[in-house]
Amino acid sequence: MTDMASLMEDRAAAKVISDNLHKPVDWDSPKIARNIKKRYAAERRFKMYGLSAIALALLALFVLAGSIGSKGYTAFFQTYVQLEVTFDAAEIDPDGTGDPAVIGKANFDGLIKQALRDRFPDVTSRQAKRDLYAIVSGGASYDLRERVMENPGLIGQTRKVWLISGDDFDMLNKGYISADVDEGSRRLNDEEIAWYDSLKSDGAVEKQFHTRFFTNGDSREPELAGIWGAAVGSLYTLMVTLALSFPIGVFAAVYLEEFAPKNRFTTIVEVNINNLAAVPSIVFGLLGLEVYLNVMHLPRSAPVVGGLTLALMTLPTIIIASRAAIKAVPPSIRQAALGLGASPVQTVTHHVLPLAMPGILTGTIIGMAQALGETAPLLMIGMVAFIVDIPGGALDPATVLPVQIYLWADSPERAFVEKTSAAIMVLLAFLVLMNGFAVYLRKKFERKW
Amino acid sequence: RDQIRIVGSSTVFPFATAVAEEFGKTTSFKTPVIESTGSGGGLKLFCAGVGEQHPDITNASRRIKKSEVEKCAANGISEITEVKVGYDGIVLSNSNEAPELDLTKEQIFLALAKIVPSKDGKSLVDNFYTTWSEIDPSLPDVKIEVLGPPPTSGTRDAFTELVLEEACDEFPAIAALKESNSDQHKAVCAGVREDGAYVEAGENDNLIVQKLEANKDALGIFGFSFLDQNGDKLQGSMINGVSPTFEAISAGDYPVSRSLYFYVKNAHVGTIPGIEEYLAEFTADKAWGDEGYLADRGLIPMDAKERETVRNAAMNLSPLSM
Amino acid sequence: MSLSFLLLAVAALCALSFYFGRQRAIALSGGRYSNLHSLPAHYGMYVALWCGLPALLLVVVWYVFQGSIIEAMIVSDLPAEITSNTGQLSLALNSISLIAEGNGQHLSVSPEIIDAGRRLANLQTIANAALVVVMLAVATTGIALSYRKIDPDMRARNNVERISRWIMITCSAIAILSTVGIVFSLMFEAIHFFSKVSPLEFLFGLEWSPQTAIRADQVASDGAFGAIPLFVGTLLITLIAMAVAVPVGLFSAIYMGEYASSKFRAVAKPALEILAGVPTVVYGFFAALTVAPFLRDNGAILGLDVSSESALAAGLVMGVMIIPFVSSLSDDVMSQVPQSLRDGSYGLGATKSETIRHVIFPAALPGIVGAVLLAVSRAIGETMIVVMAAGLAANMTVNPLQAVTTVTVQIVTLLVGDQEFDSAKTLSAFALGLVLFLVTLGLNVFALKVVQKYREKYD
Amino acid sequence: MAVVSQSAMTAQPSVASPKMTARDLNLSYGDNQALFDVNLDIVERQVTALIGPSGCGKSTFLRCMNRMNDTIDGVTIKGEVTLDGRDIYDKRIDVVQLRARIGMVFQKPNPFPKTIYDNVAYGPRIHGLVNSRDELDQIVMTSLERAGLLKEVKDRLQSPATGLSGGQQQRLCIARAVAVSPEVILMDEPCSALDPIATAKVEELIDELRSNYTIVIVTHSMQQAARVSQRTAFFHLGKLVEVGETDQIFTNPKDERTKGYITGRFG
Amino acid sequence: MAVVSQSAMTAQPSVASPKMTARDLNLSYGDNQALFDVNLDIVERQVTALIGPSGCGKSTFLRCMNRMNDTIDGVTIKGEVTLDGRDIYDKRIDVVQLRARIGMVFQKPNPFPKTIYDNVAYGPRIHGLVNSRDELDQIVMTSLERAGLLKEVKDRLQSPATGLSGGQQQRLCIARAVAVSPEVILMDEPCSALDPIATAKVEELIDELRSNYTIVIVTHSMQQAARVSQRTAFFHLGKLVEVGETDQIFTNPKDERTKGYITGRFG
Ligand SMILES: Nc1ncnc2c1ncn2[C@@H]1O[C@H](COP(=O)(O)OP(=O)(O)OP(=O)(O)O)[C@@H](O)[C@H]1O
Ligand SMILES: Nc1ncnc2c1ncn2[C@@H]1O[C@H](COP(=O)(O)OP(=O)(O)OP(=O)(O)O)[C@@H](O)[C@H]1O
Ligand SMILES: [Mg+2]
Ligand SMILES: [Mg+2]
Ligand SMILES: O=P([O-])([O-])[O-]
Repeated sequence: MTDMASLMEDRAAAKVISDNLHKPVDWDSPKIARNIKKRYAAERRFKMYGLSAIALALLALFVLAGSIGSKGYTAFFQTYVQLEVTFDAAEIDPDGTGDPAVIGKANFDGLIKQALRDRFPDVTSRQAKRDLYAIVSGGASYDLRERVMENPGLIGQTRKVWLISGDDFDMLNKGYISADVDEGSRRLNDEEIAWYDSLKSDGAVEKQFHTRFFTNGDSREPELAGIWGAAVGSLYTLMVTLALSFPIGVFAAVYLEEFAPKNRFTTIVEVNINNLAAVPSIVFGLLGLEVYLNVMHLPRSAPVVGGLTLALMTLPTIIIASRAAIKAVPPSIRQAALGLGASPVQTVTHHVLPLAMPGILTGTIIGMAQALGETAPLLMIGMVAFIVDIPGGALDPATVLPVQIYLWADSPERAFVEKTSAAIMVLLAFLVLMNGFAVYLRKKFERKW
Repeated sequence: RDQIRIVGSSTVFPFATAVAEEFGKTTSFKTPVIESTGSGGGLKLFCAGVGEQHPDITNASRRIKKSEVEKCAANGISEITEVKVGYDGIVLSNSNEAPELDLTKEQIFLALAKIVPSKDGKSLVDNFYTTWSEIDPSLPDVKIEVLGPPPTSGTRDAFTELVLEEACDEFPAIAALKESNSDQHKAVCAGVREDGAYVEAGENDNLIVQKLEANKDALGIFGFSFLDQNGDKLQGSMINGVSPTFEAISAGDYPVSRSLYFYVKNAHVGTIPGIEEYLAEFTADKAWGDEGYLADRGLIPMDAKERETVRNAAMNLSPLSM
Repeated sequence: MSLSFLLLAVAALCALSFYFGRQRAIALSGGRYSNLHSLPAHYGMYVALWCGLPALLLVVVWYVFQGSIIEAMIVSDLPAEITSNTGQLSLALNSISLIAEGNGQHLSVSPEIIDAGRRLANLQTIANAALVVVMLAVATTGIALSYRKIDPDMRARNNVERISRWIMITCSAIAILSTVGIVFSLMFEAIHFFSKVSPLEFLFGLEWSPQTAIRADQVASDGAFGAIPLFVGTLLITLIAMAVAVPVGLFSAIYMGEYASSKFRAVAKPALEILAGVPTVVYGFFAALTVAPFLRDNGAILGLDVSSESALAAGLVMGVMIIPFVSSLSDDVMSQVPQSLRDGSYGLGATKSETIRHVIFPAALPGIVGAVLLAVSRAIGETMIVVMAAGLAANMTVNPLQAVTTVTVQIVTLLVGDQEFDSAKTLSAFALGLVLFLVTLGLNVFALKVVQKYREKYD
Repeated sequence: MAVVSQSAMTAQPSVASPKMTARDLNLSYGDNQALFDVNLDIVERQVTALIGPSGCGKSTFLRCMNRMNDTIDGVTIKGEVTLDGRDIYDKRIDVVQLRARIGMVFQKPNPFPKTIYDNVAYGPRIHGLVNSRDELDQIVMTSLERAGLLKEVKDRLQSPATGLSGGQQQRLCIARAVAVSPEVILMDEPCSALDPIATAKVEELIDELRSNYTIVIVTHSMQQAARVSQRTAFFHLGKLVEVGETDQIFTNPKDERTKGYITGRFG
Repeated sequence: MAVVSQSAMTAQPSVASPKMTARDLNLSYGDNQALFDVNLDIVERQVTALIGPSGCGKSTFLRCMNRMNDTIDGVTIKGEVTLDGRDIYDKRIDVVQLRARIGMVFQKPNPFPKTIYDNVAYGPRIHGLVNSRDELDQIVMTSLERAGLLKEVKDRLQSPATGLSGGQQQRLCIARAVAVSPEVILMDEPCSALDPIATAKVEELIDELRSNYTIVIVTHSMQQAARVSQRTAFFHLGKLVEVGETDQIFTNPKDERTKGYITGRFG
């Protein structure tokens, strides 16, 4: 059969169908109506799926935040006990010198113990006295000292002062220790609970906002433990991370995206960098341990090492985000600049980078947020340590917030449970702030072209 | 470096940190930096060598082993001061909503050993017990599920030594091995089952505590201080009829208690400032005494006489000899 | 003299030389900038770079070597009984530097050491002074040389750009080297491991029991390094996580992108992104202490035997963590589907969901596949959640109610507390790390291929 | 405003029985009014061309006719558009069906990233127009035939539509629209993305389709309007300035603005 | 190949003193050759139009003339392109300065997302053409004036250029190119994104610019080529088929292919 003949045949056949087809569809027929109904039902179902998916995700967030918040909010308050303390001149400054050095050395702890004995005079046995002293925290004597140093006029007087309470007492006041369980199964015996009741009925027990939690370093005493040391450690660590990964990441991204020849090698590099973003963070810890500690002999537990390690981890995030942002700058802008005789470097610095900056910054902030929340690699380089002193620099031993959380979570003292949750809340607040900042940047610098 | 560096046991960690904090507050030295690495890991770091980059002190929840002393010596650490700081009971504990258990060491062995005597007691087979009641009908009919530390931990070492290795010779089939094949004997006595009944739960004891709270059927192995702090939620199982209480452990009645130690590198004393003063703080009665602050944290003190001996040895830096 | 002060000084010199370079160029231009080859600022930059770079390099090199050179000088004067022992030496040097810093009052050391400490302090003072002098000399030489070279025909811009390009190349090299470094360090130790354990046993063995004794006299498991149970466990948890994250993430993305009002979107999207920012430790606690007991108790009510370390608990929580990865990325790709395609479908009388299912979703599929694969590699590599919520025992099971362990959990447990890379036990962590690396590499290559193959086909 | 409305009315010679009508149509995007009192009749089985300078509201008007503007946020519409005498903005009207009856072809060819077959089959499938695979095959074939594409693609119905050339893609889009048996086909600058040869093909096709369908086409090329349409409407600044027989509009426009525009002297 | 080359040579009437010349220009994208032995002279202060079907290499050839192809990976170029007799592919040539002398305007208007002022001032600034703010102001004003845009934008020089309409943007791009006082301006389909009115404006502008600049324009509209150019070159499949006076090409093409294309019978 010739082509022509077959074509004619096709045509003829098509013509038949075509005439057939052109019967207009009866849109009001019951069949179509049923079909439409089904379609709209499917539409509603589909929309429901979407809504429930979001609801589910938000619910997860809510439960997560709720379970942390409900456990942790009490840590922002601390129980204080009011005692009548006699600032006995004979104890504090026997010679009346008024010399701060002398006052500073005085036994303020003794004053507090005296005050407790005065309040509960019938306590005599050694064991009971120890229990009694535990009502007030070991840190209270430092407060008292400070108070007297500031106001030497107190010496010789008797004043009612609020003193920070010990952790068990605090837990009792916050209801974490129940007086109802059998005496043998709780941290506080019946006598101690009686003291509490007595103080409470005098109005000598109250909760105050716990500023120490935000200003202190770590401590074994839950009531004295604070997150400032870890926060400073996080700050130094992040500073090192940022100082390294931002310039290196951005320059690398610019080079790879704008200047490097596109060949197999750059593809390998690209895959490799993408892959690095998915490498388990603990592997970076291993590398840090090998390279920075064992080869370069940098100090253990130091924020520099943490920062260097985390920089390796955030580098790929920044490079990937920056490359994506640079890629998103329309080529027409580059061509315009090049066509005017701008050099490639000028094209990048004058046009591409400024336009890509919001994306680069968002990527950087997200990378930093990741670094802020990272624990695993730091376990490998000795940043899981008990460190009381607030680090004074990137070479001093330090921990970071998530590691502090990890450490507190492993402390036996009951009072650390709420501290753990509270520290998580603080960390989350930082993360939300950083993410919020990223969103803000995105909004603010978003440009249309 | 002008700051003491301490590594080692997670069991001693709460005590060492308490001392370190007090030391930092009351002296002009910086507060020591203490890392919790587990006893085994700590000793490994400790024995790696003399020098500023190596730790000065390591905590251990068991005594240093001969092999470790030799490793130290091989790395030029010839003089180590051993300081025994007190006792710690290892408790087998469960939620106090579950029935309290009264176990014997043999029962524990049968529940946790990798290889146990067969039903007829003649041969040795892989552990086949799945519920406690299979071991002894008086025990509850629940799955054997014990959360405990991994081999790097001193708690695990001590538990193996104090419970499993002691119980194993009570079984004739195993005792017989002692003569014929002492290597295998050791392996059988100390081997812990790996089929999921014993769950290695990492070094985080608090996580074990919280998991027990959530799982009424499980038992956990950890130091006494964690039980002490969580007495309203957990209860210690009796072992050989004795409950793990402060009194029972310090009186030596509770059978699974072990000594806690720390080790000091003598070569570092004098060159890293503050080591001697730290020793003094740790061995002062206000710290490790009967009413010292460490007892508050769950350390079970030695008696006064033993403390005196250890203190003298420590202050003189008398080197350990094994 | 502190490093930061030196750096400030270099910066100040650079600023000065920039100014002078620029002025000179302007002077030479005779008032018409177009007589110059480059902009005056380029000449300024040229001089500044010549001043700053060598000086900076000098400071860095000096700082790297100053310590060891001075140390060598101090060491050469110490008695042999100290220097012969490296440990002693390191302690002695520590004491010496403490003394030099003036913190030596608590030390009990020999007079030689105290002397050495004083000498060290002296040497350091001299070295610091010398550094400042040499740095100034280098900087001024740089300024002088480059300043004299300024000439209207000099290609200042090309020179400056060449230098800046080299800076960028250096940065890329660092980035690339770090990736190569990771691969090689993993590879090196893994090869070490495979010399102890056969790769076949490792890859196909069914038993995993790596907790060998860390001392000769400790009794622990005899060591079996068959990693299949770990792979199965990892896969199981990953699957569960994806079973949560993919549908929830995708539908969230669809709802936010296609149905939600912009107000709702402005709130919901960042809220979801918070899920990605929550530290994984927190998820770990959540999984171990809230979700796992919940599943166990409810399982018991239904008569199911749910382990308290069930794969399900870890997987579910990990899934929640991954939701934003899937939703954000697929939201992006779906919003990139051109409006013209949507119009095409609506114009034919399709409903919204039909348009989404038949047109938008297929068009965005390559991107979504890429997003999901990225999420998968994230799930495989996730550590803290599984460390806290999954088991440690290597059960070979695909029952999600049972406890399984994962590759990352094993890496952590193998390495925590024992950091000497000499036993098969610790080395196996590297082999596992390498496997993870290779698997994620495979996934990434695959994702790249998918994306490249189908990218913008609809444009 | 009243004046404008009147002038628009006078510009609108009424038609006997129009397929579609617009009456006093006003449309705003937010605060920005894009259409002012448009009155226009669309005659059945004819091609009506909408011309006018850029931004004058041609596309906007076209999208009003099958309610594609519904998908844009913040659009307010006043006035009436009817199809066969029924107001399409009536609440009881089902948009989904409406759009099936009034098909649309866009400026840039936008085939779905599926096979050629699936592209054409999409409409009949979602509307449930067929009961069997055979019927579907038939519809696809006829539609492709009608769009003058069958010969070129019949051997590769299962290959991706994105692999077709621009002109083929545009004809595929027409086939896709035809497959649901619409009564009216709206085309928004269907040739602007095509080269002259492809354009010629599509124009030929429009001419053929006219025998079965009512067609409205927006174009910025006056030559094209002259070539393919029977009636032409000239828009300017959101107003319908003049409408009439194409010949009349191009040879003898009544409005000065129309004259200016078609002679190119405009603006 | 030799044959082709010869035919190209015969198709190329030499010109007295050309501003630019291409000699035996071959270009490949990787393995895919896009230009074959192109020989073309560009006459000073005239508009040369490049026409031809899509994909024939018009844009490629245009980009060769200011070395914009350098920015594409994998391009290999053989042959010679000269500006005032000097080979622009010579190693010693500074590409950056070359591009300042040979400006370019693209198909889609691509203003920088900056102010109108900064867009125009960008070129003079990077080339150091001015010594003072006043001079810069002057250049910006004259360039806008030349591009016929000053009147429309002089009150909003500091507002973003992206807010201009398409036609205005395209004229801004021309102003931006003019501001560096190039000798040659290359335009790649500068009107294809514009409506007829905007197109007319740009065409008018090109006609004016001709008195000062040498212009090469790629267009797919033969009408446009006929309207604005003095010389026309017809490309086909990467080869230059014919070049000559625009009148002659459109009324009396020598090559069959040219004739086919311009009468629309081609393809
Ligand atoms: N989605 C929208 N939102 C806001 N304003 C719009 C939108 N679409 C169009 N407009 C505005 O409505 C007016 C008419 O636009 P329309 O697209 O109908 O013009 P047109 O005649 O089709 O022009 P062209 O020939 O350029 O396609 C213009 O001023 C335009 O800016
Ligand atoms: N960057 C590139 N990489 C590979 N091939 C290319 C590239 N740019 C163009 N080509 C190919 O070179 C040939 C000529 O393309 P060119 O863009 O010059 O055509 P044109 O004549 O401008 O067409 P149009 O009128 O469609 O713009 C085409 O086959 C095209 O596919
Ligand atoms: Mg339009
Ligand atoms: Mg082109
Ligand atoms: O940390 P441990 O005390 O169990 O070794």
